[in-house]
Amino acid sequence: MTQTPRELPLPGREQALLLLREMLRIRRFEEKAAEVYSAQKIRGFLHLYIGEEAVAVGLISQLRAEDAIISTYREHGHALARGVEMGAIMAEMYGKQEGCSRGRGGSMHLFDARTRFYGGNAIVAGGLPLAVGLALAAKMQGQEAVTVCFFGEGAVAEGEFHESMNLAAVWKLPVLFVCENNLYAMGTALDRSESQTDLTVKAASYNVPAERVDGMDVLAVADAAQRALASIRAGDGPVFLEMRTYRFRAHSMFDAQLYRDKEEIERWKKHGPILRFQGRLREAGLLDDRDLEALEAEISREVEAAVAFAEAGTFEPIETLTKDVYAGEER
Amino acid sequence: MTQTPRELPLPGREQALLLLREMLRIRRFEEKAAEVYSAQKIRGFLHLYIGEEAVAVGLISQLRAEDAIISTYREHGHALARGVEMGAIMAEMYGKQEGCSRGRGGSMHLFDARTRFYGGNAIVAGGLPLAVGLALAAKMQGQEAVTVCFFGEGAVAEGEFHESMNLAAVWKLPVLFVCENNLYAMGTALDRSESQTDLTVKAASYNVPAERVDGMDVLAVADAAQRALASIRAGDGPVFLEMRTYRFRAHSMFDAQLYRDKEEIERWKKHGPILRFQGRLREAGLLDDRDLEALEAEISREVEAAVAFAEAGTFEPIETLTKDVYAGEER
Amino acid sequence: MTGTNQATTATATYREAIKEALVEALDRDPRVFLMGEDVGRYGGCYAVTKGLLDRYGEERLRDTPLSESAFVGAGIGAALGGMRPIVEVMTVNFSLLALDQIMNNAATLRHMSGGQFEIPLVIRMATGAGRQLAAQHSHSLEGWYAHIPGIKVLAPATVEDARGMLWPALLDPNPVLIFEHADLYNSEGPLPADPAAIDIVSAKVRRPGTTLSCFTYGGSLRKALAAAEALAAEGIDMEVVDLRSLRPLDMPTILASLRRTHRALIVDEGWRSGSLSAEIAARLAEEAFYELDAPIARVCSAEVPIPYAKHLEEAAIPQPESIAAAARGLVGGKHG
Amino acid sequence: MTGTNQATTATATYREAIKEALVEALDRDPRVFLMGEDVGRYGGCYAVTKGLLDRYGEERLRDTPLSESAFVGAGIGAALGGMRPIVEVMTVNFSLLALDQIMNNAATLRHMSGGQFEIPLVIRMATGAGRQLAAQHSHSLEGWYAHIPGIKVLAPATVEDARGMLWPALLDPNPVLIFEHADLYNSEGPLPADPAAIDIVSAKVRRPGTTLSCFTYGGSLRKALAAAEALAAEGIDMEVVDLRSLRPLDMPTILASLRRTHRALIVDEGWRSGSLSAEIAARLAEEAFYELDAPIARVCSAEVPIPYAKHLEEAAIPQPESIAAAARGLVGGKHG
Ligand SMILES: Cc1ncc(C[n+]2csc(CCOP(=O)(O)OP(=O)(O)O)c2C)c(N)n1
Ligand SMILES: Cc1ncc(C[n+]2csc(CCOP(=O)(O)OP(=O)(O)O)c2C)c(N)n1
Ligand SMILES: [Mg+2]
Ligand SMILES: [Mg+2]
Repeated sequence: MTQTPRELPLPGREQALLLLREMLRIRRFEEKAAEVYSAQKIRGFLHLYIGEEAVAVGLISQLRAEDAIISTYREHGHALARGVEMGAIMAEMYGKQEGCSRGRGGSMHLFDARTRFYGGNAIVAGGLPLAVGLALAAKMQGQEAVTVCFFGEGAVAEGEFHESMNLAAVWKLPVLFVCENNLYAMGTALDRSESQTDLTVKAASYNVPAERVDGMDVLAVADAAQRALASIRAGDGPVFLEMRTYRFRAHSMFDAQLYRDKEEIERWKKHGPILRFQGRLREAGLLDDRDLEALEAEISREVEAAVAFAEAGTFEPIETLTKDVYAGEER
Repeated sequence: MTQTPRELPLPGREQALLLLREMLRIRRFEEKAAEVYSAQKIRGFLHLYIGEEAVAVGLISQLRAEDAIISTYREHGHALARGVEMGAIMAEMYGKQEGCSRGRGGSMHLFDARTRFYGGNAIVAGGLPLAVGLALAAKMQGQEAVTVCFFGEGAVAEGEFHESMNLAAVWKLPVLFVCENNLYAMGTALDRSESQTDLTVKAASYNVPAERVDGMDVLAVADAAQRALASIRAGDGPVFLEMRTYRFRAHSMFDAQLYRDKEEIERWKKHGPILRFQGRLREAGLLDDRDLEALEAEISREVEAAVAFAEAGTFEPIETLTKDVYAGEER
Repeated sequence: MTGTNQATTATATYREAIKEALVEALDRDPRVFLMGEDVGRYGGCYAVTKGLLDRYGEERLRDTPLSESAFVGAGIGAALGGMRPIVEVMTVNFSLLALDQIMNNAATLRHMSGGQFEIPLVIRMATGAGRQLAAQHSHSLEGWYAHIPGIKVLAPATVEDARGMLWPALLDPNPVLIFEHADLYNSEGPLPADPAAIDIVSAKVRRPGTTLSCFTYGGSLRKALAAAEALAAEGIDMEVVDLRSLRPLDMPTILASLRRTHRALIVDEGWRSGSLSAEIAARLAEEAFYELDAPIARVCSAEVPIPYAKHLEEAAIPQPESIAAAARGLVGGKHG
Repeated sequence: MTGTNQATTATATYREAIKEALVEALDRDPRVFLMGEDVGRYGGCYAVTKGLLDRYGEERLRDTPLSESAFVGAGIGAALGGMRPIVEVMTVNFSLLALDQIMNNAATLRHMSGGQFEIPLVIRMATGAGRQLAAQHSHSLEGWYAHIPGIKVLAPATVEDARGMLWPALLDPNPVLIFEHADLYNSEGPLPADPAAIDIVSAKVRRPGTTLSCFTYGGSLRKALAAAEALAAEGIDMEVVDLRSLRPLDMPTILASLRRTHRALIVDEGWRSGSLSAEIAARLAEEAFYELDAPIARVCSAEVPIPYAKHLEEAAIPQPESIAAAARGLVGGKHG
């Protein structure tokens, strides 16, 4: 929370409400996911994005249809903001074949070819080389598409991060590296895993332009994203954005949170991205109680519909278990 | 060759001749190795260090017996400077059981427990994590030993380099990272493999103190090593030294050198570490033709003796092929 | 669960057993230390090491950055340097990032140097499916690791083995990989008050039988035993042999069992093709061909990245039912 | 050797054959490109790609930094993005650095996403011993890779296969790994002027025989054929089957051969335990048990990091003599 937030001018009402709406969709969706997880409808790991919504929403609001996304196991927010169907996401976590990965991937492995959402990777930093390759393909095919790659600050310690940054930079590829620095990798605080905690210095060591952004401010994120994307689309090679953010919830559903105190969490919550943005909109007279109620009601309907869709979904027959291990075979 | 060489004061005659002698030992040894390679007495890969002798000699002249060394497949120079027996090295390359690795390792895998020479690693950057571990062991056991890790500039692109630098820095371990920047990794020039060619910037991204050193000047190397080692021994954590150097020979014996022109090689040869140091010694009146002749004669005898030792060596019986796959078993 | 005074319990969980073993090792030898991701403050991703940081401090309970290759390699280096490191890799899938260090260094340095060095290193990792963690967290690669000469591979299947294998593994001068099946951490079993050292080279007959031999290990042992119970009711008396050490294999015990039953069923959670089950089958077909009264049978994982959905995950890996079915197929009309 | 007009030669080296195949692929499909360490300016570490940079330029012949994980992963990503990448990894030992990408991504993405993506990627690498490059450059891990569902594994053993397998591998919508035995690059063999496409699923009988079947592949094929010649003089008529595809295995061809000879010898340069030979033995013992007239025999590499010294290296890997000896042991008093 060291950034002194520049207060960026608000966009028009429609765009502002859109941003708010997207953040709220993520928040409410995940609250519901936690709820059904407790009811054991969802199993496996569930990593919530709550608190970090401004990053996904601000960033993805600036993308075009032809752009591609690579994400991590904490990707509900990215998937929703990108337009992956909420019902398909919920069904996925229910393990139903109507899920966006046919129920085979679960929470950590959402995929959606239609929106160029390439997952959902549960190997920390494992998605970065893929992003470099997607960008290489775009460049070689003369497309303007940018590949956006989300990863946590914990990933910066992995060799794959470094190899990928360098490769993208050497080949001047259209990759936007978005580091979601929420200060912890599971229970490990950044200063216990990195000798240099200023992550923009890492980017500099690859001559990759870098910026630190207040990831709790959706407008700041959108603004930085817009500039970064413009530079990438102009052919100037990759950009690195460090998003300072915070997860309000545990790492996953199995985390006793011994490594941080409640106070710290409460402090961050006061600057929560939704709270803060709502406040500004209210101040500016762009949002009132009735707007909010309407929004919440609409989202609540979408979330309920998603749950209903998931509940009504069916299980893939066991007979097709090995289908699609290989393309072009039933096996 | 961008450094403007500070001319450091010469050491006393004895020390100066010692440094010269060690560089010449490496040079003559390797010339002989190339010769017997052509005669097919040595097989496999043979990577010559010729041109880079000042790095090994200057650096290792500053080490103590308790310090440890990790090197690469281009390690004859390091092994010789460290005091691994010349005969045992030659015998190793002959594949004889009198070799320093019983003939099992060959040129790329020289080992010598007595001098704490931990090899000889043929995976680019593969030795760096080992160096971190050796240093960790020393630190945990309260020893003052430093682990010196040699690697080429090509290794900087590997993830293992980054993970190792960070780990050593986070834990403030006594590792001296010595990057032998000879400008090429096989046929790939540095600026084609790194988006940031100033390698000290990489070290800075780990908060590791770094220095660029004229690796063609044995005194500059020794001086930088001495300061770095003092800092490490004082408990201040790892140091990174970039040694600017050049290999005069091909990458290995199979290299057509399509990637660089003869002129460049000749230009560097003019500043060769031995030539240059000899010149200074002569100027200072510390060396004359007779001294040099005596030195060459002595080294020539050592090299011949090494060859004779290797020739006279014996082959490990095939029956013990699997001995030492596991400790404590004959299998 | 806060300390070591579990030694008096008559039963314990697999998790507790490993923790006790860690405590024993850390107490007995000052050269022992544990490093890995989130073993300290977080308490271990499977809560195995909870509380140990307070007890042993940051020097001996080292949280590492997310750098599998570097910290596994550092374990090798520390072992070379005279320590007795225990390195924890959270999940076998992540260990692929460290395979260069494991195969190119840990497994080769001793031989390649002509026997100059010892690498008394233990690497622990969770393996296997059953928790709906999907394809990047659920594979069973212990049998695959057992292909590599220069390392040893253990797979404790019981609470007692989880408790007793660590110390002898640390005494072993070679790199030893210990695979803990993730689905076992919560399992309970008897643990003697004064646990005996477990020998880490022998397989063990967990259930004697006469009709056929089932060779298995790790997470599949319980399933094989369950299948044996079901089969017993049908008059099929299945011997269940727990391999325990996957490299080296205890061939005398395996062959002795086959000589009693003349029928072999191998159960292995690895993907069928090229799994450890294949090696056992090959050795039987080489070394005990004339003892075999029937084709060898295998129950392995389907050749598929383990899926998330529960029914698919269950279908992908060995189950008591599929084991029993294979046993029935193997004995054919023979029994009863 | 400067270009592509090799198509008229009646014989070629394995190296030339691969180069021609690369040229064909690069010429036929603009989506094809090659990337790897030193494939461009240096001309390839085994001189396979010499001259191709001039012809295709830096866009399609990409020298990469030393970053195996990133450039293999980038190959996967580029395939996802619509290209047809050929990624070269210098030596199989180095590919361990990229195993995370190969197993956790290339092999899983399609299935895990419910079939949404194709990964038409080819990864080529040199494998095997015989050049005195010692333990970190000489292993044979192709059979080990064949354990992984989601990838295909090819091992061209002849000049013709080296020439003919690349294009069908590129047409395959799955990741295909091609292992080139380093000791074969200089070998010569016939190459038809207009090389036919090689089907990449079938094993091939390279030498028909009646006494026993030898199943082998890659660098061991020549040795098996040499052994067969020596054995023929003794009246032992060994059939030699070249597996060619290690995953999937062509079981019909393998079983048909066994049904003719009733004796199986498997030759595999991988370390014996858990090598591909084990899987073949296991399948024979499962699927063709009653066809076997004798125990299965294997000739594999010794379980040792491959040593540098020539005599030790030779002793560590299969040789015509050890193959012939195993064949003799297998037929016992049967023949002649
Ligand atoms: C290679 C690898 N190592 C370890 C893990 C286990 N793990 C899952 S998430 C996580 C923390 C990652 O932290 P960060 O990158 O900061 O992302 P965040 O969870 O904070 O969003 C760890 C260690 C993993 N999934 N992959
Ligand atoms: C991981 C790995 N990748 C590739 C190689 C093949 N290789 C051997 S040496 C070398 C070049 C290394 O260059 P550099 O690090 O600069 O050291 P130099 O040879 O110049 O001393 C390469 C690519 C290898 N040995 N290991
Ligand atoms: Mg984080
Ligand atoms: Mg170099």
